[in-house]
Amino acid sequence: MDTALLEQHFNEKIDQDIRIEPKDWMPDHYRKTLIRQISQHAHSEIVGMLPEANWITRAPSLRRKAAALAKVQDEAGHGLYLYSACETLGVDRDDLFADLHSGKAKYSSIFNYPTLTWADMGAIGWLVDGAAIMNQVPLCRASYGPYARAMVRVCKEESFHQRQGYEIMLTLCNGSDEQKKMAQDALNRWWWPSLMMFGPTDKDSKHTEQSMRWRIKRFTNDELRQKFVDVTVPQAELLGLTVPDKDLKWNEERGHYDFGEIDWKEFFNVISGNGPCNKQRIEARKSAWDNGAWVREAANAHAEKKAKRKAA
Amino acid sequence: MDTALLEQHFNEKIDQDIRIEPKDWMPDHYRKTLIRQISQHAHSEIVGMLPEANWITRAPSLRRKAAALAKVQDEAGHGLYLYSACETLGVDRDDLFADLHSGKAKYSSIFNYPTLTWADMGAIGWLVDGAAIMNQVPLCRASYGPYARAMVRVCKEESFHQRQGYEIMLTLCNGSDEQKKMAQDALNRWWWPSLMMFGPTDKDSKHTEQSMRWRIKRFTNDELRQKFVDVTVPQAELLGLTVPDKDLKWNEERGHYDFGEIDWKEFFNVISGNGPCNKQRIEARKSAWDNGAWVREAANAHAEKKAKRKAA
Amino acid sequence: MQDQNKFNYIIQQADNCLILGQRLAELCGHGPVLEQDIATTNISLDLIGQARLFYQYAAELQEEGKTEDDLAYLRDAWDFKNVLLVEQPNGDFGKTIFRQFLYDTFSCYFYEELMKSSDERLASIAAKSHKETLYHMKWSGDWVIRLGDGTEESHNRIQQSVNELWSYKDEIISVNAVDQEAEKAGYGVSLELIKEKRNEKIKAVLEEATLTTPEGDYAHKGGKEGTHSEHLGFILADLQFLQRAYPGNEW
Amino acid sequence: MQDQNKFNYIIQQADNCLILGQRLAELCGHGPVLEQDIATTNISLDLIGQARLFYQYAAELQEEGKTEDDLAYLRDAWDFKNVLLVEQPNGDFGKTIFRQFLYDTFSCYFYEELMKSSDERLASIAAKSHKETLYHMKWSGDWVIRLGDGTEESHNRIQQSVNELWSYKDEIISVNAVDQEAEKAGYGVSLELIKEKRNEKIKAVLEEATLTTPEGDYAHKGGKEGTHSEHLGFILADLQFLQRAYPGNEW
Repeated sequence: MDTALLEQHFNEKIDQDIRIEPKDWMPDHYRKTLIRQISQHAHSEIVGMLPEANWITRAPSLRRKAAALAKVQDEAGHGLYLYSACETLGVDRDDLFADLHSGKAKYSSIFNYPTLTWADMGAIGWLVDGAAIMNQVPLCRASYGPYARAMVRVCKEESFHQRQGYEIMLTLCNGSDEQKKMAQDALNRWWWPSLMMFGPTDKDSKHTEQSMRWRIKRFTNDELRQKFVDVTVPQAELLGLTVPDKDLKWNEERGHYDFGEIDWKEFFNVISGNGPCNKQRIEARKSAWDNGAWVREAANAHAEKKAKRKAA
Repeated sequence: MDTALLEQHFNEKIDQDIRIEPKDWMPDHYRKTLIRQISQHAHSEIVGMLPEANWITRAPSLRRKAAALAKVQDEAGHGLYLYSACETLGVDRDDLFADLHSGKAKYSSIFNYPTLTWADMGAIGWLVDGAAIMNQVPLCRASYGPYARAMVRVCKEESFHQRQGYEIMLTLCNGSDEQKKMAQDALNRWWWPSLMMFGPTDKDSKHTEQSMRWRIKRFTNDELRQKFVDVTVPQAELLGLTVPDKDLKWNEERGHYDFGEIDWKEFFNVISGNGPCNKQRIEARKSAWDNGAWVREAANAHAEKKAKRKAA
Repeated sequence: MQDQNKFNYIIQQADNCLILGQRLAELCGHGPVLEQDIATTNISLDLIGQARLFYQYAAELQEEGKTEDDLAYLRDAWDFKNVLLVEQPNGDFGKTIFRQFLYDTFSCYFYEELMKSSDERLASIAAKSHKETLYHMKWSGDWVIRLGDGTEESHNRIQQSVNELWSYKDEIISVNAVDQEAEKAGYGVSLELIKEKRNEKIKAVLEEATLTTPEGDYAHKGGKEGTHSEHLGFILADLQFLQRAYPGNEW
Repeated sequence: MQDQNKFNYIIQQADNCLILGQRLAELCGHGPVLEQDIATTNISLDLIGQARLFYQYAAELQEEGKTEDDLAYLRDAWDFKNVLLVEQPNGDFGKTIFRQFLYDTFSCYFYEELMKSSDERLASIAAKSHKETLYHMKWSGDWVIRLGDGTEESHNRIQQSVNELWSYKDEIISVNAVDQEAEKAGYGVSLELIKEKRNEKIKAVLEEATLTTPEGDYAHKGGKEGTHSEHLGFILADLQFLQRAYPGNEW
């Protein structure tokens, strides 16, 4: 078959919502876009472990400590599924790491903000995982099979994390004045970065159209952002917290909340490396990797020795 | 002059309490013994910084934090005077460090015990510096000039530290139940190691006789130990603390306190490397030294460049 | 208090679990391989889980209306009865592994015996924990072998850790008054029995790992009596900070 | 409270002194050369001394019967107004030196101006502190030069630290509402003026040190408004632990 025919067949499958599988023919650009998207997501899981790991040793109760450990472990697991999904597209996990460490590959910019109080563990679960779920649930129907299946597992756990985060916020909001202050302070710091998680506005989003065509993206950035605001504002009200946006108000006519302008200068600043923790996060990943080199080498050497002995 | 005459002259000076100075002739064994004794003392100052430095970041008031910093700084200063005194005997400071790091040179074994609560900062000042002063005051009249002069400076500061330590204990003993418990716990842990600071009993002390002859030691270990007990027990009573020795009691006849048998097995165990912190202390010193290599090299290289530029 | 010795006995092991779990938690997100990051986090989680079961039971025995968190967060360093081994710093991956292996070769056989405790609650906690610990010991033992019989560098590194940690090996099987009374009363185990099985296991793994058994059998002690290393104070400063800074809150 | 803005103004600098003093205190006993161990300990001591003078004055202004220790030990992270620069980890000796140099080139000129404050108490604290800071700046500047113009390794290492810390350079001379009102009221200084002198000094020293001035002038901010890096929480966990664990005692 020539490429045109293959491409036609591929497009038909996409249109009929038939999953593309690793052995199927796919356009090179589709493959590359998927690798970028899935690895970026995998990197986000891995880098995203760090801001939360920062509070595990200081978790204020054993129950919360255990939950935090389990959550970070889940994130590492998500990283694993997603790297595996990515590897079905013919790339190697180590090469993906190299791109992360060199700064070539991106990860969700939200993890470049610091976790400053215990309430941030609540806010991240509630807002950051909440936003992630908005982004990810539609991807359970992504056109690429391994990706869609990974997302099903991820989303199930994420929504558990989201409820857990909300429950941390709820406990704080029912607590002492200092605890309430912590909760409000965390909302103040995480609200806008969470809105930024959906990416640039539709008019500035360069990949959206093609990705939607390929069904590896199902809604536009602005649609998802609006949905997030609509869902989250009533949750904040329930907590008795104030969303830090003076322009926020319900628009009866639209049936949606109107909200203020995002500080896109900050967004692009953080993406381009000037966030509060960009260097710290990459440095942490790199030094884990570099300090682990001798361990990986040892494991390989031992496996070889063992295989040789078996063969002899 | 032949050696016999030189030695006779040297001995006369010793007997007349005339100081030996660096340029004077001295027996080789005298020189070596002094190098061992002074460098051991210098090492003790330097290693002795570590257990106290351990509590500076956690000092419970700013006044105490400042005092602790000043004290540790003084100890470093004592190290400097003593290494300098040692260098007048024709050895190099770096070689002395090498002996410390290799385990060839000793330091006061008391610093192989950990500082576990804030009260240890009091107990070390009160007991450890107290014992050190007992040892050191007579050395202000040591026969070797640079050593005697260094000891004068050292002793002045040590007695300030000793009072400061006692005052920490006093504050704790006038404080809450937990603070009193801290103070008693610290006395329990530091009492016996402090008695061990005076070294083995006279009958097991191999250097004493010669050193007393040379007037680089003025009292025997057991004499000093008795003096320490006699001075310290009433201080403990004043604090309302119990000395952890069931055999301790005033002996009217001797005019001294009788006290229990020291656990010499523990003493020799700690000296031979099995104290709670031996490895940790030497490791800390070694890694400071090794991590500082590039800094020392840079300073030398810069000094050379500067000298060359000046010459050009 | 129903039974002070039983309380003390439980606290010893609870503290071992908590402090080692806390040490491993420091590594979260910093592992040499993603799979091993997951493994250490998972072991940390198991240990915190075990600590909770023990503290909950201890709090009940105490009959002062206290909770697991009161025991973990509001005791002072000298109240902690964990062995010195578990408070040693993580060091490199080899040191983390060998510390874990020394602990696992205790806890695995300890729980195996404790499952037969005359105290049903202890027996049931032990049964649950034993399953987890079997997996931990397999994991840490395999890694001792992998690193020992891996590259020259890994061999030297883990040999270094073996040498460093050797003097912290035996406190955990040394018998104190609490252990004695517990064994006599039937709810505690024979540490002598555990010692034998453990030494055999350690020997076998070191051998397979081509590692040299250090000479000298000096054992650091103190932790089981509440006299710790300088590390514990810093561990507790982080662990307890929030509860100390904002006392009496729900979290 | 007599003057909330003056209180805030003093706290900003007090917190800078305390947190940097605390960071340097971590190095005690671990310096690369005995003389430099003494130097960092001495600077730490000076900084803690300055912090005390500022906190004492702030506590008086506050009129709540609080002490210097209440301000240092019982405020939460978000109450601290130190710049992010001073809470950065010590790193290697080169990083410690360059962090110190960036701070000294602020504090020296800051105190020089503050000596002219309309508030006599501030002017007198500044006069005392200025003398100390002159020595600090000489010391850190000399070491920047020594390391920069030393060996290839030292040059590369400190250049790395210069690059890392560059984005933490300017928060300390950025003007916030508190600074503005303080300057207007006459007891505060003009940060613009300080900025100029400081930049000149930094430029001269980097030049003599044969170091490259990094490009880009992005400045991390937040500390002066109480939004810190992840480091501060850990610093305070140690710093405040005893006061938090045993509240209300004399020490």
